[in-house]
Amino acid sequence: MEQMPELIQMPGKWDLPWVYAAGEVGSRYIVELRDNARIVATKCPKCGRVLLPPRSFCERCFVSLKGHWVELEPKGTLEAFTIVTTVFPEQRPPPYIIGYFRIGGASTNIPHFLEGVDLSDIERAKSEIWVDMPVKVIFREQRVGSAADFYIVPLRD
Amino acid sequence: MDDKVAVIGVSQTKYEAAKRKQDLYEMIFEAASGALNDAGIKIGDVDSVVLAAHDLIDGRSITSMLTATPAGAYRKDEIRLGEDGAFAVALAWLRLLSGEFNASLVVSWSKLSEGDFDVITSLNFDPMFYRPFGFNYVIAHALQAASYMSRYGLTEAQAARIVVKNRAHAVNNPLAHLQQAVTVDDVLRSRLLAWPLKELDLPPKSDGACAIVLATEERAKRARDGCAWIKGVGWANDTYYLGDKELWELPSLALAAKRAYRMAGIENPLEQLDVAEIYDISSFHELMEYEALGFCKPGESGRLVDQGITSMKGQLPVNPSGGALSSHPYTAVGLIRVAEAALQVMGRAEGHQLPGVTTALAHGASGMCCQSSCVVILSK
Amino acid sequence: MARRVAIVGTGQTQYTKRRRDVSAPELVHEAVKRALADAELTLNDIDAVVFGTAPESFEGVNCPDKWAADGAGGLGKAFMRINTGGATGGSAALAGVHHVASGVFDVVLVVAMQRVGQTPVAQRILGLIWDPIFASGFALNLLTTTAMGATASMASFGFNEWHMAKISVKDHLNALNNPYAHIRINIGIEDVLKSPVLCWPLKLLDCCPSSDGACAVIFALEERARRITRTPAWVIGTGASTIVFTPGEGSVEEELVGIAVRKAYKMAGIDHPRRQISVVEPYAPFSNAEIAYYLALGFCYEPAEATKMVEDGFGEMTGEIPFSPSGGVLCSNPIGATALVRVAEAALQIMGRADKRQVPDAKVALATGAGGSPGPGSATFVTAMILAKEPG
Amino acid sequence: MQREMESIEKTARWEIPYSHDIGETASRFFLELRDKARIMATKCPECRRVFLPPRSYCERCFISLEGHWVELNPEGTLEAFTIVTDDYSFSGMPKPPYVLCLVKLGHSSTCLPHFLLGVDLSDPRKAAQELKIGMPVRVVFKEHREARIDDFYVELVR
Repeated sequence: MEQMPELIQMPGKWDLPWVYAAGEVGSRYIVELRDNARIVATKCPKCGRVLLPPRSFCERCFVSLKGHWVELEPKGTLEAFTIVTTVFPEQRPPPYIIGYFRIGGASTNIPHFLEGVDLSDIERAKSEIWVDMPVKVIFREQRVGSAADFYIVPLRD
Repeated sequence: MDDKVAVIGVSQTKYEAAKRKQDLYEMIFEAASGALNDAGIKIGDVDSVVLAAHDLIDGRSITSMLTATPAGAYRKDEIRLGEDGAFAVALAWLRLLSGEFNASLVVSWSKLSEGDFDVITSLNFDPMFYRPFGFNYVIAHALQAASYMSRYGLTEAQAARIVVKNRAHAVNNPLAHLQQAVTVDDVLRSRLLAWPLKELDLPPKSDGACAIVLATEERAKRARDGCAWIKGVGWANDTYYLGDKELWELPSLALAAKRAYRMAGIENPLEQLDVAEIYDISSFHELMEYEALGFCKPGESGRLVDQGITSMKGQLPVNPSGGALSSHPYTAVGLIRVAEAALQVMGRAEGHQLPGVTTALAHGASGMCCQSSCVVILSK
Repeated sequence: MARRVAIVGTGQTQYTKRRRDVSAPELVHEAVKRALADAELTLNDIDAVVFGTAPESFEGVNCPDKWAADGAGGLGKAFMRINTGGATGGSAALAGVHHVASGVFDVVLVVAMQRVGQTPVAQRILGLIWDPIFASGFALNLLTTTAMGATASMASFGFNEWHMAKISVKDHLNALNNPYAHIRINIGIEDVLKSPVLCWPLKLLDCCPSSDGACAVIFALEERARRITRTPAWVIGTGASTIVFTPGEGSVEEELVGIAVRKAYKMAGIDHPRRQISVVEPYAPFSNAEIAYYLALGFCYEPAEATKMVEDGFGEMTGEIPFSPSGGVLCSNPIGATALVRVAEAALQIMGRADKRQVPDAKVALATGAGGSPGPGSATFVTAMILAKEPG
Repeated sequence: MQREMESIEKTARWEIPYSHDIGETASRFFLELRDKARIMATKCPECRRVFLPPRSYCERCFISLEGHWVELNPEGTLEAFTIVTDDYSFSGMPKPPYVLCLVKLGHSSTCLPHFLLGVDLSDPRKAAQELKIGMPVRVVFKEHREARIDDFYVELVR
């Protein structure tokens, strides 16, 4: 038993099912989006911040936000972005743009893809998108009750 | 450790099978903000937050990324343990003793309705030697229960009496998940899962959260509704492989208790404790825990339960809240035990309050088969 | 702090892509044995063990701390597991300090471990850390999120890809002096700029690797520390903070790192960090991070100044305050252990035992940790620890 | 929004493949098992305990056990058991009921988990009464071995 002829790898697999509850606040956001093509957020009565996606509490003031709803205008600005040029498993083929967007004057940003930008020439695309660029929300025709029931494109005059 | 740190506020959500109207975050916020209210302090008064949560139980790969802020962590010095909630009490206590902090939120939760508990706990076992045999929470604890039974000639009916006792206690706890009393026959006739464990020998799967506020001496003495002083804390870890253990013993608990007792000056726990809230991993485990906690000699737990010594009217009532056999938001169980023990000491346990409680014990456990245990002694 | 605490020993494993020759408990054991040997202690001298490891989904075993506890020397000891994502090692170190400062334990072993090579889909696992309802499906992972943070800070700091490359070159050069470093290659600015673009502006050489590795650090109470070693690294300041922001939400780096670090500065009596700190081991897994640190740590007051400091070589070994003499996170990243490696490396600098990567006459060292990641409702954790030659 | 809001849920599934590095010591155990049908353990030279599964270190004496191999006699005793009667639908598991046990093989100081074959399980409760701790068991090696812990099975010696 002197040499080590081979090192073994033991195969394993996780297969975990989950059922996440959106709760009352999250459910209302999704239902408004799906049924009424509206983006709603919660607003803290104390600090005045508008939270999108809506949360049931304000983490800063530590008060409940239940019932403190506001509707947001479906347009905003691009606040941060990247152009993905590498393949990530189970994601769409590159290139594509992911950004964080500030919608309708909310105090927080939401993640989404930025559609409607020609990515055939990445260098040119870089010069056509910028932090603070105005964007608008387009609601999909077929809405299924998901955070991706709308998409975001540059707002061009 | 006399009168240095105390529990000054406690809050629990209702425990139930599936909270659909609350997402995980709102459930946590309810407990954390409730504990602040209970302590009569504001979030600004808190300078430490200690959480206990498991990624796989929460179905979030680094759960505290999403669960820390509903627990009050925004801009706070916060830390998260991957342990049972009682360990979070231990760490918060150390932090307060270090002189760096004055008041700490301690929060723990589980929403077992969102995942598959049996599959999740099967992943606790090492992939080479144990996982191929399909061990999980139920099966591992069944193996341990069987081993204990055979060692001491205990009967399934004696274990069933633990279930009867704890479920009867839960009738008086409005927050309990299972609030119906059961009989020995109900337990014995419930579905056999892995011999000797039947469905009613095991805890339910619950959603719920618990939070407490711990504070240093100066702040605790000003507490509105009294407080429960931490007199002793001990925790210990045992070996991992089930095959390395004398399965009928719980060495981590015996060690943890020894350390906590020494600190609290407890020599005869049966005499000196007024109440114990312990993690009844299964009915058999509550019996094993009596022995590890020194309530009786090894193998004598059956007598304790037969004589009703640990029921509400007995010498040392155990789990007046109904224990984990009535409410089981897994990760939070140990913190709930501390919260319930504190309520007993403060005289605020309402329907399940015991008369004249001066000293209470709480116990939490992490890992499979009580690999790690934490014991907290609270006093007036 | 009620009692003085010092680091008296450290142990690290060689960081590498994949350690096939050891199981997880064995990897932990390796680091622990080295730390004990380093401090000339035995397991009997250890009163408690704090264990750190980040997402279990990397290891493929739930609660791997329980599996590895025996190897960590946790049998019969007070043992607890900390998990704050990438900050885990830093949080575990702080827990270790609190164990000792509380007066409950005299000598405490902190060990952190991560293996990332057990699954081929580590990046997908890192895509599971955000909210499963509101932030899933948008290809969020640590690369895309960091890249978005980078575009936002490029806009506010005024740095460009060249500045990021300069940091990367510096770290890679430093790693050549560190026998434990995972990536040990000699590269120039052009190499970084020409490396494959992953998520613009991040290129391959702007990014940390994923490493297998473990690190152990022993903390002791003053009286014990003085008997164990002649060169203890005194813990003079500690801090941690949890904050929430989404990428693009203004100059958050300062707030993010600032709260934890300012608390540590205050405890350590540091009011002129640029004059008082000798060396920094920052948690900087991507090349853009160090630039933001210059501002957040109080080494300058304007974002644009930070960019200028990169040009001046501020953080280089020969610069004003060396950053990452070990090669940093860019060259070794055993995720849950990474922030503890920062503490261990800072301790080595103070103990004067950092060999070829030693900063001459290092008196005060700062180590930081960071975990979590920005996103909707998503927290980021930061830890800070200041070590010094004098107990303060 | 007065009416009862519908409760939205989102389902997800984590399917994550792993290839666990088990290290030199465990690899040695599995190779001996596969290639030579031998059960090897490590022995601590200080406390003399014999470890199965083999460890590369003794967690009590905290010393390396490298090179301290011993071969175990493939016979032993039943030390603990449960009879699983619920179906947990783990992949690759037998249909319940089945006996899961801890056995002490050869002169090992520790036990190994395994399925126990050769037990009449037509009435699980009766079977539980008939099984006794300390009963002799033996290892039966499979013909085709793949360096897995179920390259052998364990059965009661009648």
